Amino acid sequence: MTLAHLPVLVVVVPLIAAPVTLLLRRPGAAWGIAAAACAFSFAAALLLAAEVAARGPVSYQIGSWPPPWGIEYRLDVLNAFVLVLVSGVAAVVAPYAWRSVAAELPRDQVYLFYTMYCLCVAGLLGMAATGDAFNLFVFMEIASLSSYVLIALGRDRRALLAAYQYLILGTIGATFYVIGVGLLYLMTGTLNLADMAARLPGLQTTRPVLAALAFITVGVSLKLALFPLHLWLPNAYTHAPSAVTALLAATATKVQVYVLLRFYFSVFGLQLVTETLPMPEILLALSLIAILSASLVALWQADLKRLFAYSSVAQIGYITLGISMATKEGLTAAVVHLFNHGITKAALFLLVGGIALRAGRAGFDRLRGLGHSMPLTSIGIVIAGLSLIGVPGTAGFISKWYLVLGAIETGRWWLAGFVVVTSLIAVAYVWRFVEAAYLSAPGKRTPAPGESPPVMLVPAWLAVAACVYFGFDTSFTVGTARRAAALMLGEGP
Amino acid sequence: MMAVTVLAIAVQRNLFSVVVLAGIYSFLMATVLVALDAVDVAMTEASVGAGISTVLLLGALYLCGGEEAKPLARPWLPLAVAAVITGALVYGTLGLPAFSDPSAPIHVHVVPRYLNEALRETGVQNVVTAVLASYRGYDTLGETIVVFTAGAGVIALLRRLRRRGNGEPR
Amino acid sequence: MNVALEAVSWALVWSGSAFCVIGALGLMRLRGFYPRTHAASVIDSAGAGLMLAGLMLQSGWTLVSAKLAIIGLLIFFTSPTATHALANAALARGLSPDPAGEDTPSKR
Amino acid sequence: MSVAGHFASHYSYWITFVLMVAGLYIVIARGNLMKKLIGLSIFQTSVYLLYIAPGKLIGGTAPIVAPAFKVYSNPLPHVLILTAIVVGVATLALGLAIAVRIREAYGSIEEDEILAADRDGGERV
Amino acid sequence: MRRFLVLRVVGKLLIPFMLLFALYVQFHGDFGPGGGFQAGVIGAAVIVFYALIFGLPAARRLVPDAVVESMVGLGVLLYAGVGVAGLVFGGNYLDYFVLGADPVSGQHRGIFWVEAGVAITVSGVMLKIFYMFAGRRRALEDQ
Amino acid sequence: MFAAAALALLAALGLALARAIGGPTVFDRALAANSIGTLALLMLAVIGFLTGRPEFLDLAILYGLLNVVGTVAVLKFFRFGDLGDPGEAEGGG
Repeated sequence: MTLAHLPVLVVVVPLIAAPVTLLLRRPGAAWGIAAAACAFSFAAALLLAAEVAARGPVSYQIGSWPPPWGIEYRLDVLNAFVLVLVSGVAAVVAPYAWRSVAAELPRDQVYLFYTMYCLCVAGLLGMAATGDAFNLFVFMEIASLSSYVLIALGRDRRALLAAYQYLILGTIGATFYVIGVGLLYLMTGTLNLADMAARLPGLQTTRPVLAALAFITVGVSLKLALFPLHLWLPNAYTHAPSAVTALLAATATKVQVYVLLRFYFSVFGLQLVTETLPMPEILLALSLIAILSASLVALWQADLKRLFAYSSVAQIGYITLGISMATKEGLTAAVVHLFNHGITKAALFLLVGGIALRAGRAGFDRLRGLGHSMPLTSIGIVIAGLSLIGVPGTAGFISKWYLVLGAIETGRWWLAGFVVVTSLIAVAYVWRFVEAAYLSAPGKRTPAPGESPPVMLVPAWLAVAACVYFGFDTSFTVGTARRAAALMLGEGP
Repeated sequence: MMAVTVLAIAVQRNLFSVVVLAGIYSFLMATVLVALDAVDVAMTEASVGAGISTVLLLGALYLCGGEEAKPLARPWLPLAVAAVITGALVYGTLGLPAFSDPSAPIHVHVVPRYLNEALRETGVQNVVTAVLASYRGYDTLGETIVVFTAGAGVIALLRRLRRRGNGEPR
Repeated sequence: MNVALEAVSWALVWSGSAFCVIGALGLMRLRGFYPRTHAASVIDSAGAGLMLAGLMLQSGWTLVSAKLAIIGLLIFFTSPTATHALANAALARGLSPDPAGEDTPSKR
Repeated sequence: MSVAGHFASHYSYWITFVLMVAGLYIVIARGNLMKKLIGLSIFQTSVYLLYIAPGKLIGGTAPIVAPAFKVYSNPLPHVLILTAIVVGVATLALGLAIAVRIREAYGSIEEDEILAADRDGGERV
Repeated sequence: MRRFLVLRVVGKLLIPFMLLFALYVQFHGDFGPGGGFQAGVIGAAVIVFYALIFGLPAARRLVPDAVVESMVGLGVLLYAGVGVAGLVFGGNYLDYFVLGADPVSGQHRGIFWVEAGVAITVSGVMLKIFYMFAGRRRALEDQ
Repeated sequence: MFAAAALALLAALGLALARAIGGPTVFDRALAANSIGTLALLMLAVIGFLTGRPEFLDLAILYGLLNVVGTVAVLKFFRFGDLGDPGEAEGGG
């Protein structure tokens, strides 16, 4: 019985966990429930991914109403992959949050933190799993509202401002998305994504559809922090509690990328996106600017969290770069990078959170000589940083590799060169950490020797290990991504 | 009926006593919605906009102080952004089916089943309720969760904290 | 429905709406806050009352009528209360009842 | 179709735009955090019209099934917009809560003052 | 608010009526406009009205914070629980067909409970938010 | 017919709205808001009859109720500033 209902249980279990945590009002119990729910979701997502891989897309009719009338959960290779990423990161971050949150939040707020955490995870999972455009909006709002709160819970008063800005921009983004969906609905009369896709041919060059494409692109881009619309992200990531930063950086923007992919390739169709409008060119240009400018800005940041936040903007640029190629290699690169960057950033922010716990915050002045006082944390950051750069043997290398392949395949050698060169900027900013941590004498603000508590270190190192593991064993990531790319390009599963 | 909306827009251009005007705006919007046959929506809009939002805004206004916003320094950028968006929308909607066109896709595709079968399938006369609670019940679950999120969020943000003092920066 | 009843009902609805317009005009034209409260009460009592009565005659002896009656009672009770409270608050906030002092919007 | 005819048949959309642009303008242009939120809710309100107006059929009636009526307006947009309204009020409430906290932390809800306060604050403790 | 004697009297008259109306909206949602959300908002508005007239502390005595806070969670649980019940009885999630003897009565039952859940959560949340906003200055002064 | 009544109400609404926008003091606005609530309520009733579905009077009742709540909230705000203030209430209220 349970197996057949897994698609919905993945989402509903964290959803139900949220009010339970609120009702219990005990930090410990709340943590336990949240962690258990996330772990359950992760297991369910893995099972689902296996099932989808073996048997093709799974459809689940909520309320037993057939799809165009009711809401359908529709899982194919792509969403199952995203589900695994989101729930996996959530399951890793949840145990980590135990100490981190206890240190950063007042005690009577802690259980609410877990309520929000569950809601955020459930919202993101719901976005990934659903096959209905409006349902996607609802879950988008669940995820965003809870993430506003999570960000605002940060210790610094700037966290409030960051959350406020995010709220304004995020709501505008969501509203744009709704406008886009509304236009689509007016043209097709349906909200089911698959049904929409089936009814769009013939309407493809009508103006509402084009406008819908534009609105959805802008709306989702706001949320995924594509270059000119990324302004909320660095502040939000910097000032949010560490566990939140790790969760959001690793999952929230990635799910939005998924939404973009879903609309571009499953609903609008390749032809409309690439041929009628100059979408690839726009995306390409924006991605290049994003990568270059954000990487350069990252170089000058005084705070490690902020540095990695800007690096996130740049890395999202790589993902959209892959999308803009709209070829099999490019899309494979995008999907793989989505996953790899997710785990890499999770690892980085988890480790930085450890530093923040010990040192108060992660400014570079407190990192001096950290290699000696917190050796495990430092080495972890270095490894994950290597993955960020894309050094062979790490997960990051794989995605960069496919990106370069894609560039060469489309005959754009300069693009391949660009990817390599910008990776060098990544080397520079990771080097800043290495320099501070290993080559400088401990300053007076460096924390006393001592690692962060194991309950934080172990999850972080799990993520680091994943970075390395997926750098060698690519059968899961690349295999799934290739199939997802094939699916998106309409070559069958 | 639509003239009311136009007037409502005029309201919105004026930004004094915004809260009271926002309440009026909600009433008018709800009336327009009734004219458009969206009774349930109008009810919700009225109760939310005129009732709850007003009270909330007033409460927040009290906490924030009601001073006026300063006049704008550079209104051109926002205007430009707004103009671009209007352009996109105008462009997009010119191709939409005309108002009240019974052959528009939204009237022929999914909806007939709701209208024709809802009573038989769910035993509920109000089709909006039937769709809301049953056909698209999951959306409504999501909606409830959104409300819940807001509630829990406000609790989390505004709870008096013993350890942190009066919300001072550390 | 017989013609006489119909006619009465129409007359009521029409005069009600006329009162509404008059009240609104007064709301617009009168100078000073306190005079305006009178105009508003024209809308609330005469306009609404007559109109609802007319509609009640239209609908006959049904649930609709009952609802209209409820609305009527509601307005009957609440709007003077609200106006009273409003005037009270205005007075308390130092708004002078003297029409001459009106055009100095000291408090907003 | 003539321009005038087109204008008439898409009247509801035009109103939507005006509301939308006004709302968006308030959000972007105003520095006061509360006003931004109100602008935001107007912006969202405009979307309601975008959805609901096309659902109306002239001669139709509200989608409550009764034997006396044959033509009903489209109920699906109503459902969607109900959800959207709820989302809107939830966002408003949260935004206000954050604004209140900002006010307590910064002593102001004017955006430029807040930014200035942060800039002057320089190094955080 | 001694000066608003009129308001108090009218308020006393009005509040029971408003509560009744909230219940009417809740249960009449199948036939006319209305439903859980609207009923919840009205229900919250009643208490808000009470608080406006008689003061927040009085309202808090009437509906204590703890009750409100548990309402917030319980409503969602009720809704989600209906969904789980669908699972337990062998249907899909939120499947009301299996809840009753025949599909239509199952639907009826499902919709009823779902709307109840919505109403509980909504009124709880709205009330809680109001308490939070209105009571904040007082709480600040108390510290 | 009803349409004429509706038009009259519309005109009244417009006038009241002008007062609400222009009104020099906040009390003027609140007053206008109250009137607009009443007018909108009547409008609803008339529209209900116009479309032949007078069941929607529920909505009008709702307007009436909310109108009071809204107005009282505004008043309380301007009278005391604090929505939760018990004012000069004595026990036994």
